[in-house]
Amino acid sequence: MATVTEEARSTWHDHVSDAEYRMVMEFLFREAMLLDAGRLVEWLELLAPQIRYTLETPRFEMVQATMRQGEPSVCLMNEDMGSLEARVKQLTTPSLTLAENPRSISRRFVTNILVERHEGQLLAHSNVLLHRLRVGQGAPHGFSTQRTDRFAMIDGRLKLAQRQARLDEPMINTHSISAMF
Amino acid sequence: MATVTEEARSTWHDHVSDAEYRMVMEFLFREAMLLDAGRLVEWLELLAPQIRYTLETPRFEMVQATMRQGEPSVCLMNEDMGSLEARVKQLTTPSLTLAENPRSISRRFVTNILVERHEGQLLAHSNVLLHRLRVGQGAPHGFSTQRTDRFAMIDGRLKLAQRQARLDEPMINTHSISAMF
Amino acid sequence: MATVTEEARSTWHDHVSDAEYRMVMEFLFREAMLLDAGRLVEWLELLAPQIRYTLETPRFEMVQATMRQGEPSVCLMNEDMGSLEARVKQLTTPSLTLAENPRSISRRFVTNILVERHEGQLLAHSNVLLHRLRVGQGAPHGFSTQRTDRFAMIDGRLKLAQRQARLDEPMINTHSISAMF
Amino acid sequence: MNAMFGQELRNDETTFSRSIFSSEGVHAAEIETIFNSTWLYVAHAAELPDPGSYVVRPMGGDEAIIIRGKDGVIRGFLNSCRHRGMQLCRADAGRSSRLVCPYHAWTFDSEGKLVTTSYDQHYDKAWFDELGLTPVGRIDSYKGLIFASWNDQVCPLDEHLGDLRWYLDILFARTPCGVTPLGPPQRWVVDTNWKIAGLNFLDSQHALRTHAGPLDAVYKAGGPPPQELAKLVDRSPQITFPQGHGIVSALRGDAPPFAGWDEALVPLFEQTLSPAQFAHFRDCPPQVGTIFPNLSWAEPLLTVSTRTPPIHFLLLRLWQPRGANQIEVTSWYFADKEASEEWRHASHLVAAQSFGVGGVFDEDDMEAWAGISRSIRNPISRRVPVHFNAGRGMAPIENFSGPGTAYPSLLIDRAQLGFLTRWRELMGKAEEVA
Amino acid sequence: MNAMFGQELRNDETTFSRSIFSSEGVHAAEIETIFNSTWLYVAHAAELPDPGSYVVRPMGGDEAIIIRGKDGVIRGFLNSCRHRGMQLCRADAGRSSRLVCPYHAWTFDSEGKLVTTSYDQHYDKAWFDELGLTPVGRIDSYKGLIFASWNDQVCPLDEHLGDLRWYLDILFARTPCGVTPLGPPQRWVVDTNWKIAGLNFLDSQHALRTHAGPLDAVYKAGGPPPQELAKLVDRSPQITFPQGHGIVSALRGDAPPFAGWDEALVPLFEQTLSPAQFAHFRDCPPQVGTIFPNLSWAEPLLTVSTRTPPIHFLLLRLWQPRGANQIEVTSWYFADKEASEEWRHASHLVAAQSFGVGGVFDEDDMEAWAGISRSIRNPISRRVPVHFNAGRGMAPIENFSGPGTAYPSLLIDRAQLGFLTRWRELMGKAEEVA
Amino acid sequence: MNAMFGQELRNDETTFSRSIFSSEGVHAAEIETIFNSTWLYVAHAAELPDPGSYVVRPMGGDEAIIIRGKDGVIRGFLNSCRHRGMQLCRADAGRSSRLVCPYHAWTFDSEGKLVTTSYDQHYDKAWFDELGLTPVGRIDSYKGLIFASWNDQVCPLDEHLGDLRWYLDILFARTPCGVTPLGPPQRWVVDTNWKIAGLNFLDSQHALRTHAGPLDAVYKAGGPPPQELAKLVDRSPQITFPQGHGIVSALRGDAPPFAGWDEALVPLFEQTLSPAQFAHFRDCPPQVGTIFPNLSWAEPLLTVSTRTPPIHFLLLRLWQPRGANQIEVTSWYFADKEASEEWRHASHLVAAQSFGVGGVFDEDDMEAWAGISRSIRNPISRRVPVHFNAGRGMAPIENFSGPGTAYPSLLIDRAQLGFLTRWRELMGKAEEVA
Ligand code: FES
Ligand code: FES
Ligand code: FES
Ligand SMILES: [Fe+3]
Ligand SMILES: [Fe+3]
Ligand SMILES: [Fe+3]
Repeated sequence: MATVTEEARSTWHDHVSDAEYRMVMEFLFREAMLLDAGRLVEWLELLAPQIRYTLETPRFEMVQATMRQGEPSVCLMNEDMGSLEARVKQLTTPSLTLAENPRSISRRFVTNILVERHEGQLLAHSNVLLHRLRVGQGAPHGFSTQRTDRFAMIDGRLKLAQRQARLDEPMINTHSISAMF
Repeated sequence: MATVTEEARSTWHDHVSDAEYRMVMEFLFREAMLLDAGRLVEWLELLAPQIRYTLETPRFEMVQATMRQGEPSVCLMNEDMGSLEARVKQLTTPSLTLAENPRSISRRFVTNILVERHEGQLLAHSNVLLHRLRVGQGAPHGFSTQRTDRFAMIDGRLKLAQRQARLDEPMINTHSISAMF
Repeated sequence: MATVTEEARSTWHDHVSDAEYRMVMEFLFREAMLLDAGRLVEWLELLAPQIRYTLETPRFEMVQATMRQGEPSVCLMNEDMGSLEARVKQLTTPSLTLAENPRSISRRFVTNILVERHEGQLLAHSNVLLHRLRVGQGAPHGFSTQRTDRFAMIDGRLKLAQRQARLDEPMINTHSISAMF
Repeated sequence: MNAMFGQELRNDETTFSRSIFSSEGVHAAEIETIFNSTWLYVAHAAELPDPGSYVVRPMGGDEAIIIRGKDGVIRGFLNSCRHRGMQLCRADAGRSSRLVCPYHAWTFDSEGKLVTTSYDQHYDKAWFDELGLTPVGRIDSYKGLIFASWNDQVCPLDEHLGDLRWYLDILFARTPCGVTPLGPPQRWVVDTNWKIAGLNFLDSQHALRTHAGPLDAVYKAGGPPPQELAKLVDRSPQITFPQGHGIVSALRGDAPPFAGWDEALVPLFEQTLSPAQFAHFRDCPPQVGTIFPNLSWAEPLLTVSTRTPPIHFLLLRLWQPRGANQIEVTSWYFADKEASEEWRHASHLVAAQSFGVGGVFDEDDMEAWAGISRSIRNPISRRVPVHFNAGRGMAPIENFSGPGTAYPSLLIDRAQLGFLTRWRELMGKAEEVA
Repeated sequence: MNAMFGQELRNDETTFSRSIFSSEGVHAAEIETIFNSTWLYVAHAAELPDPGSYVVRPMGGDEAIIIRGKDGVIRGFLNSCRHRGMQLCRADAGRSSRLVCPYHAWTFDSEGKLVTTSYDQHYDKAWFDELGLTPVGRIDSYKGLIFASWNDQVCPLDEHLGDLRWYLDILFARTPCGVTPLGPPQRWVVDTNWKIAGLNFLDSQHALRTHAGPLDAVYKAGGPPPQELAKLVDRSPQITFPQGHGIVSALRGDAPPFAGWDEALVPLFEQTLSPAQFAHFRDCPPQVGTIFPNLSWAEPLLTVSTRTPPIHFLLLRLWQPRGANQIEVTSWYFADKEASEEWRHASHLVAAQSFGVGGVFDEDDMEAWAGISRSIRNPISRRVPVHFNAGRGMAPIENFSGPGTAYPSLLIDRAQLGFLTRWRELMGKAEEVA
Repeated sequence: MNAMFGQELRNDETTFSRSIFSSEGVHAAEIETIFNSTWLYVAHAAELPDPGSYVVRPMGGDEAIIIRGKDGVIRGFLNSCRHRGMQLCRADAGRSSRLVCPYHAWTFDSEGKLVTTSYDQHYDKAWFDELGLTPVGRIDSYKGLIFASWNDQVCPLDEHLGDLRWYLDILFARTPCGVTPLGPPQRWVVDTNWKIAGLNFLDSQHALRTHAGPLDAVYKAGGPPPQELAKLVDRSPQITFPQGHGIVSALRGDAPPFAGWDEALVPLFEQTLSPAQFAHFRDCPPQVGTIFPNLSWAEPLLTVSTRTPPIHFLLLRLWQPRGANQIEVTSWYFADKEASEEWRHASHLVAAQSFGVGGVFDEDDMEAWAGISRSIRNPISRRVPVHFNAGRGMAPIENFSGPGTAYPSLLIDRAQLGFLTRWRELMGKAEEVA
């Protein structure tokens, strides 16, 4: 978000063509479709080998001064390709997962997609509301998240090179995440 | 979703022009506006005469093998133009409906719109979060749904010819649906 | 919504170019980003000096006749630039706000953006789901809202001249709003 | 009966306290006295086709696994591991030759026997026999309908169903192969008391008013005009049974015999049912009813679209309490196995359109039930009694064509009273013990 | 008073147990002893303009329909059908000559009489008189403010309001036509105890601190500087009444007489009020107050924008309990019927901007109330008492210009103590009965 | 012990009633008898670096502010204003020289003394000494771990920790500077009983089954093959302490000494610990454990990615009850202050990937705990006992290399039994009082 400067804002859509916007938008929607359907092996193919995937959440902190400080954050996930592959193996192998067998019912509502170019790479901001119903839970859990994604073109295809996701939930009201945002 | 093949994905936006994408997107947003406003008679005009409208929900089933099976599904609605007209008459006539008089307050959040061409017809995938507050309920119910729509051009206007909606809720946590997705 | 006539609908995207649509969409997404981040002073800069900002909510009313009447509405907020500046000052000064210190965690999911031209001005309809977690509350509150915005071009930049927001919640299930939609 | 129930129940034989429909105290007593003591419907045999097929079903406040063993026998077990109590099956249904607990992998066979603890070296072999799955008290079935009870002293199932069986044959065993469910059940939640739902399936007064819209569509599609229907309803019989069960019977009126049925089935009906049952089915079928305590059925002749002629469908409903003011509904559609694929499909369409969580009939019923539950629990409101006095003093039909005690109108409250009288009887026993 | 309440209440005359603000047991007793026994505000007469106009309003733990009959008389009924208890009116308001139950269509006229059961052939005519809607115990009004009670033995309304009426005239009946609501009320939910809200409207200590931001804006728009305001508050009178009501009066200070009013109203005030009332209104108006048990008002002189001069608005608030730790707020804005359209509009704007679910004052108050309720219910926390000891021992003003017992500062706790002392008195009576 | 607990607890020394894990009545007694009576972990000293640094932490059913005073001393106070009970600090952490109540601005210094009421003119000066913040009963620390108790008669902390301290040194004070938290804690909610969580950290049976997936990844990344691991686990010692604490010790097996550690730390370990502690740490470290009542730790050697070699990380967990069937988890990662930045980062990565709300180990554990709690509370299910009988009769290891009573396998239930025996002892005392 730091890259969304005042300057960038006024000239935003000069930098990113309609075709590029649509390419990123469709990437994110197709990605959500794969994640919702539990097609995680296919999802891995959307990632660049150097993928860095982080999830954090803020913490409530009282401010005494007149200016607001940034909220300190708590690390929830910090993944590379190796750990994501291990997660995918666990989640897609019924005998290896208790949390996801029966598989949870998931729906990702992806909104507020803003695309910009930063140091030659496409960068996208988006919000995701993940509606996740786990077996045995009386009601679904709504994970509200904000993401900043950095993309790379590899062999002519768009790949996700970095995702910084922020969960809006200092006290997470469900017993585990067991999902990707 | 079965039509979203690996091939289709890479060439997706060659098939569907920006104008077509926007036409479908605006159709879905205007449709949502009519449904939210209870303008159901006008909504019927958006449908092709051969409309087939289905709603189903999955069921949790334990998987013992290493491969996931598709989730079996439960039929909730299966409608044609005749039954939809009957529903609209009931829902829009105050003296004939108890469930919808006073009318529920509805808001459809339509997201993740992906459009493709399939056998010459436009096909759209979308997610809808229907936030529905019924009188007497302390809190709104959030219906999380995924839809696959098939369109037809009739007399130069886009019409909905088929909707397959899936509700993400094996145990539906409200006493009736009384709404269209 | 009254301006969305049958005629307007069929010719909708003749009136508003893709560039205009994208400009409005990005305005709304950037606006949401500022509001979510608590950057309210910057948000004020997006408003035209003549800004009229209203928030209302409907009330359940039984209808006996065969035709539905419009739902009567309850005024919740009715603001001009002066009162919005006062609100921003209160909300951004830690020593002056109890409701927003610690600052609530907010995420606005902006969807269903429809843009039209009305009397020469751009008009946008959109839905916003504001997911707001206040300190001390066990669960976030979801504010479901529908907005109709009128824009003005001032010095070559798009500004918000009027916002009519409608909250879908006759009995508001949280102790105060302390937010902008 | 203790003082509290006395006040609630004894005002008058047709007057009841609202608290019996809303008090958590009354409900806790019901769990012991009714749900943990009598027979509860759990599944249809066709849901368990193979050895190892199982479904997980509510039984009172608990969950049971209903499973077909390797030996083909259907058994029921508490859905809770004997080690530390883990919920053994976390899904609605499945198929497995062994039930393996996901926590420490204690493994039970399909007859409930503990096969291994995974660490048998640390357990005394003598304990194994004691640590099998906890079985239900009794399990039995009638024409494919499987019932179970937590109470091993419960009366035989045949005694519990009694003369109702004559009508159950007409519904569930009228062809050589019987009925089969059309897919897995719908499940949903209603904020109401379980008795309000069961009583509603014995209540015809509301039907003409609450369902005026859909009944008008049925009329337009070729059904009876509303005025005629009202008259027919006022002279159709309702039937009550000492076990608390009740039936809403529907005189055929001017409709041709077996209208709305797959014609090919009619000879099968005649061949399978007794002549008296066949005649009754033809002229005055058991259209709607409730099996005490919490199972209801309906088999109406309906349509939703004015362009589609009315058709029959068979619906079965379980009203599972979650406390005094909420129920979990499980709702199955059935069809005769011999019905043609097209007829079955057409029946299923109208079934889902009219009765179910998305049905145009149910949506208004359930709004009413929830409205009652919202109102009657309040401190002033619960002091006011409720009334089941329509037709008080009306005499039963003499020499009725079927078993049970029949009354000559559907617009009175006798079947509902029969249900509540049985409830009062059982809750009274609770009092003598307490 | 039973042992439990004794421990909670009897520590000291200005010290109270936290449990009286958080225990569900205490709250259940309050419903009986206070909410089902005394007068409760239900509506303003202007909300019911026509025969058949009705509103549905909370009354303790129940809902009442307040309806103007064909005869023009306003009545109150339990919102629950006499047949099976269906919630009769499911909307907030409406207009109808008959109330038809949506379940089986029992039909009541606007005087509550049962007109038809829809199936009268099956009901004894003699029952009809007994089966009308359940009326409230008493209903009465004062200057357009309608109060009702479930208790038919309640004291007369005039006695309940007592000397407070002198001030209510100043607020609600100071012009020939009186006040009228500006649209339907706002409604929202706060997780707090109803007494915390009512007491807050008698508490001025918090105002200077919690509302420092908005008060600074008022100052910038031409209001008093914060230091001056603090001094004015410390010498303005608070008034208490034996029925538990209380008033925060505000000395005008340096402001010109009737600043922030539509000038055209002032002659009407003078003509309508008594000279003493008029003088009081001019110099020391009853700015904020609470009518026991759960109604509060405010009529401050405020602005939110620094560019808009301060203006008056009149706010009325109902604090309806939903258990010990939650309230449902109903909040109306009023204006004198004779006020100009522009003044009324300007008043309404500032009203919504400052006091209401979206108001810059309320948003901080309600965060405090919720914070108290989160904290005081906990097992260690509830052992610690709360204090209402500011100004203990201070003597009342002699020869005060209005009725009631007045104390010479707003920064003390005497009006709050008066409210709690009345509460203690009533809860004590409960004990004698029990 | 009262009749209810007797029935639940006295079946057999290794058999317990399910109700002790699910009954709200039992839990209410636990709050008094355990949580308001014994020592509770509240913070690590490194979380409070400066004068005025504070954190807000749960203590039983209440919240405490743990604050470092101007004098450097760490104190604990009830998080509730002494005036009207407002929640004083509404955030998780902060730093302030004074605590100002947001409602009426009563101001307390960092030692808890009331400094001003903002309106001191209306308060008796004599009251000030009595109206400071409510302090905890006792607060003390061991090697940076701060514990507090609401009970001012609680035994000394050293007595509560007892011989466990020998192992705590190995975990939290094995280098000159000790450990420091890696950022603020994760916090989340699990629908289970607090004892189920604490017991799980003494349970190794489940680990080999529930975590088969991640353990396979560890193997592929260079860890022990599953078969070897199972054997190692079956001969590794578990340790129990009379205060209810327990340890899961892990024999190193074939791994080189101090594999998965920052090598530069090893000499510091040797220099800081006693020779016996150092040898124990090297050969059989206290890998997992629970400190009675509700604190657990783990310091495993793990990896998630098959491409990254296993590494150590140190985890500390608080299981804070919210009633009988829900807990709030607070979870910190720690590292030795002297560890290199890179090692610390690598350790943190694997820590979050494996143990935490997003961890591949925890996600399956917590599903099991929630599954138990869903099942054991039901009316039939709660009649069935749970078993802790693995290894019943097995004798302790003689001459074990560290303090405490050690048993020669991790696949038995003795440490879990030790925890529950202590629980039974304390709840028994409650009974004698009652
Ligand atoms: S709980 Fe089932 S094996 Fe331990
Ligand atoms: S409940 Fe009102 S008419 Fe039956
Ligand atoms: S409640 Fe803290 S100052 Fe009044
Ligand atoms: Fe019905
Ligand atoms: Fe205030
Ligand atoms: Fe584990």
